[in-house]
Amino acid sequence: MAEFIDLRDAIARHVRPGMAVALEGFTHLIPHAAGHEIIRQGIGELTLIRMTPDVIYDQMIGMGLARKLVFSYAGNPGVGLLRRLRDAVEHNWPVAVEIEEHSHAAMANAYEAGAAGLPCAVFRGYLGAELAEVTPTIKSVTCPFTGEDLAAVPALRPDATVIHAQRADRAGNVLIEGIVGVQKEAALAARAVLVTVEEVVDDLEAPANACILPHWVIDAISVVPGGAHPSYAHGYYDRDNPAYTAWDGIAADRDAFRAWMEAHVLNATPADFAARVAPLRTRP
Amino acid sequence: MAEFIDLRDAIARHVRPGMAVALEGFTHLIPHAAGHEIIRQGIGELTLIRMTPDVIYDQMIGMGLARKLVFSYAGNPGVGLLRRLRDAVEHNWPVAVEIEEHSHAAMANAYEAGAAGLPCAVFRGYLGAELAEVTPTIKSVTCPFTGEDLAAVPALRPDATVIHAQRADRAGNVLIEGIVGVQKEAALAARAVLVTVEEVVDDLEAPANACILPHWVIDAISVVPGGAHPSYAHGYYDRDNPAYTAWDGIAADRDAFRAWMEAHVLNATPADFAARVAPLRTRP
Amino acid sequence: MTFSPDEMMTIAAARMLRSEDVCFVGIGAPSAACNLARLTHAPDITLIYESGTIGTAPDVLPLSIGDGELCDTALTTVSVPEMFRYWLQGGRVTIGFLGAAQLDPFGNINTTVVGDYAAPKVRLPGGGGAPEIASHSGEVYITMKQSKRGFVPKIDFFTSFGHGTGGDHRARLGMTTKGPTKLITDLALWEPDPETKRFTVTALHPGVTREQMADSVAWDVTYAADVAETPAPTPDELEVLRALKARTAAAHGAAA
Amino acid sequence: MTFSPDEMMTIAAARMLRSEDVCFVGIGAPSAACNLARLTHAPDITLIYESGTIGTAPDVLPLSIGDGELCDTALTTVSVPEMFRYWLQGGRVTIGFLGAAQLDPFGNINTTVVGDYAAPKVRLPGGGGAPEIASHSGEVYITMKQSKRGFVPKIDFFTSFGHGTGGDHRARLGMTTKGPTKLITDLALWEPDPETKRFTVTALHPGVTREQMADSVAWDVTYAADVAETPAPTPDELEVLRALKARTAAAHGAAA
Repeated sequence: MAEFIDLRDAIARHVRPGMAVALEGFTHLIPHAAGHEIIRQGIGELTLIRMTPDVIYDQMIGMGLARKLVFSYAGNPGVGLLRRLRDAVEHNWPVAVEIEEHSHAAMANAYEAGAAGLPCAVFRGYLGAELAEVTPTIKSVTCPFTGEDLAAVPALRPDATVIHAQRADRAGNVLIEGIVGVQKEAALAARAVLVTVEEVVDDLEAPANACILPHWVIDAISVVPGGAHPSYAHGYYDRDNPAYTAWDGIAADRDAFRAWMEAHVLNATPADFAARVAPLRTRP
Repeated sequence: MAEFIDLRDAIARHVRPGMAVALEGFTHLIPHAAGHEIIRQGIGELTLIRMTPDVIYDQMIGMGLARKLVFSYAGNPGVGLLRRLRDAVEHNWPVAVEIEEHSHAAMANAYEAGAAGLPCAVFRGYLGAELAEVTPTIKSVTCPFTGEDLAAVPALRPDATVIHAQRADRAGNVLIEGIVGVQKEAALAARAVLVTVEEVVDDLEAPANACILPHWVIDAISVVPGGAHPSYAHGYYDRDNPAYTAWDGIAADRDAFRAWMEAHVLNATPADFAARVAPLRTRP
Repeated sequence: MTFSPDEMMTIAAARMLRSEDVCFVGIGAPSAACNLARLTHAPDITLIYESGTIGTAPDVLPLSIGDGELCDTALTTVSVPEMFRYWLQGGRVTIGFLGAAQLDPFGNINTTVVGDYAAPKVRLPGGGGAPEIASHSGEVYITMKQSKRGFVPKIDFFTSFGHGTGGDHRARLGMTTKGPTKLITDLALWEPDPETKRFTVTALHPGVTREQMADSVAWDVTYAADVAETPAPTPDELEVLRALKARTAAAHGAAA
Repeated sequence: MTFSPDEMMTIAAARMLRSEDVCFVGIGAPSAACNLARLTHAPDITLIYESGTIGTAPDVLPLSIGDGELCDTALTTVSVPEMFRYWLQGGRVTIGFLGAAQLDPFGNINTTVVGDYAAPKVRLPGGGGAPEIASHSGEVYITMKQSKRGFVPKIDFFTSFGHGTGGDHRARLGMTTKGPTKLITDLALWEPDPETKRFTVTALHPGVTREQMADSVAWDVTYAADVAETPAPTPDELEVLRALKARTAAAHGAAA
């Protein structure tokens, strides 16, 4: 049952050291505010799951919170590589990070299987792809009708999934609109579901077939306007492209990175996000 | 590429004797007009696929067009049994019908696998259910990670799928709203896709995440207002509940059935559907 | 207030449900009970129909599992594949509410055929969602009227699995869900014996005799140590149920 | 009109596309080419981005594969699992348009690591959608700038499979799709040899010499029997491309 609590309490209650955690959002609706809260609380030894570990995971990895990363594409979208992730993988700084790497198709299917309560996902994939040789969780099953070998990967079942969404109603039902990514699947696959939202409304005003998470699959909802920044919330504010570009320079240097995190994360609060998106708002 | 043609030509061009055909629609948006056109053209020896063969398949089976039926629930919704189907199965009248019976979960997964280009669907199902013993296409695969036996059924790949939808735009993109059932999957699983629509509009006025079939997955679109009657088209007209109830009496008797079919199908046209839904319209 | 056995059945079934439940609703008797619960003591219950409608709150009883009003009043409507994958198989349904054509004392259900599968005497509609509702729902409630034709020692076909031959049969097939835990009829309330899993009468509806029970069930009726009397319908329960039925009849016209 | 090699590459790549194509668009060079095609000779082309946007028509080039404008201008936006299952794996994509960090002469692509996978010299982003784009799209077009670092005889990691070691290697792995059929660079057009499947130059861009080719590719460059000259960009092509780039720069501010 969805409980409306502030972000600090939501993270403290549901995200623990050593957990497997998915912060999802496919370019759109990335839960940056929740990621920052995890960083502030120093919750470490995490297995971080995410199709596209971008700036938010670069920050968490750079702060040494990740023991393992499960992913399919690690880049700063539209900019280039992730420099903190590279430093961890190439030089074990600040700590070594174990890698479990998949393709997008595999990760999407694995979340889907998790949501569907299955132990594994079956799909046609990895044909001739070398990941199948370096990732031990890629196996195969044989179609009992055609004899075709199909790829199989274990279902993803995060201990906690954290997402950002446009809005909740007062009962705690949550609406996601636009590029919905893999958030519904990641949420339904998880043992605990935390959602940050732009606002709480009386009526979701959702079309009949909208992507909605009912309140009874959600554990905690925290209202954090701007909580996706520098990602965006469709219908609320635009993507902060300069912030993504600037990250490349910040993350290039260990000291610059630490200083930036000190100023903008460790000594900041969820309430700061609203000001960050103020100039990007598309609706008041 | 979607071609706008009249229903007679659409059926003549894409539905041939001996084909495996799915007319889908889950209570809502059942393509009755298209089914009637198949009956008028006397296209027989069909393998009829449908999760819920109700009145429309009772009519096609009663007219002797079906060689085989693939299904998961055969009933007149809200009324009871299907008397023409029973007569075919119990007394081979007018012809014997072979049966391949599944559960809803299996059929839904099998369409999904067809849409996804897979040879089979894998799910957790049929536990302790006797269908697994009488339906030869129910097999199993073993999860390579947990060792669990999971059910497997062949993907459904109809030669043609026929659906009814609310509207198309002028490029031939089709919108389905409300109870969307399994139509998107049934369409994407098929070799040919035929759609009847209530109307053609300049702009679909669809929300961002609407259920839309792009014009390039559709073969033929025919405009048939009221084409779902006695089923309904959400936003256009209501379900004709008395017609469903009346069907029980009509189908109870072979002669009454033939006479009704003569009057309302064989000597009727797609244009007659508009008048049938006139009193049920919820928007003009 | 007087009441019919049918009304008692619906009201007794409704009382089993709680606001916290996520209920996968079969059409007919289950649908009336679930909506009555929602309109009385369980206003926040989540009702799911296999047509994809989640959190629906119809003002009148639907005639089919896919009536337009189910969608109009739902929180959201998903595709049928999603319904069966994420919501039922995903383990999110607390109560699967089923009816039956034939029922055996272990809660196994037949809605497929009377007679032999290959050459049936009566071809029934088939299982639909029931095989997986029975295995994936947290618990299964069954509601149907008692009759010797329906309550049989041995069903003709295992459409959906209850407790099989009893005991730990479900667990031996790998099922982790509870299976049938309540059977609500027009005459009584039944629950599986904790050991054998055979249905046992735990309460008789007001005025029902053991003789009536024996005459309406084709298996040997066993009784719990303490057999209660089902509390009679309250005026409020009856009033809400009758208003619901009246609205339904008015809405569906000749069909209701 | 003068033009840069980059402009020639984008325009040459755009010319490969038709209005009938359903194109799965990689970000960067492929995205520019696909949108240029849409804005010039292929107005009805269907562009799909892996974020779930189908039939998108952005006015400016997206910075990421999930920019809001892709959704705003799309026919519809589906979930990422659906995108990979129904649309890519379902075989509905005619052209998968990819870039690469390392490319070998058989169209095999590496975007995973430079060096050893377990202890990489440079950790690249990884495959993302590419492994399945490469196997499930009807054909694969590749576009990237020539360089000795990028065009290598042997890639460090097989992120996505092109023609493997050549010949019928794809078919032997069970793939029924064509694999890489076009390679469009800043200097030339390449196509796989019909037999060996090794990339062969079929056209040089205006003014490009064979010496330049040898200096910019770390494998032995082979030429088709008839090597054409790529027609220079038309004023219209250049104008549309430059306007698109200008709109993009204005929209993305400091980021563009």
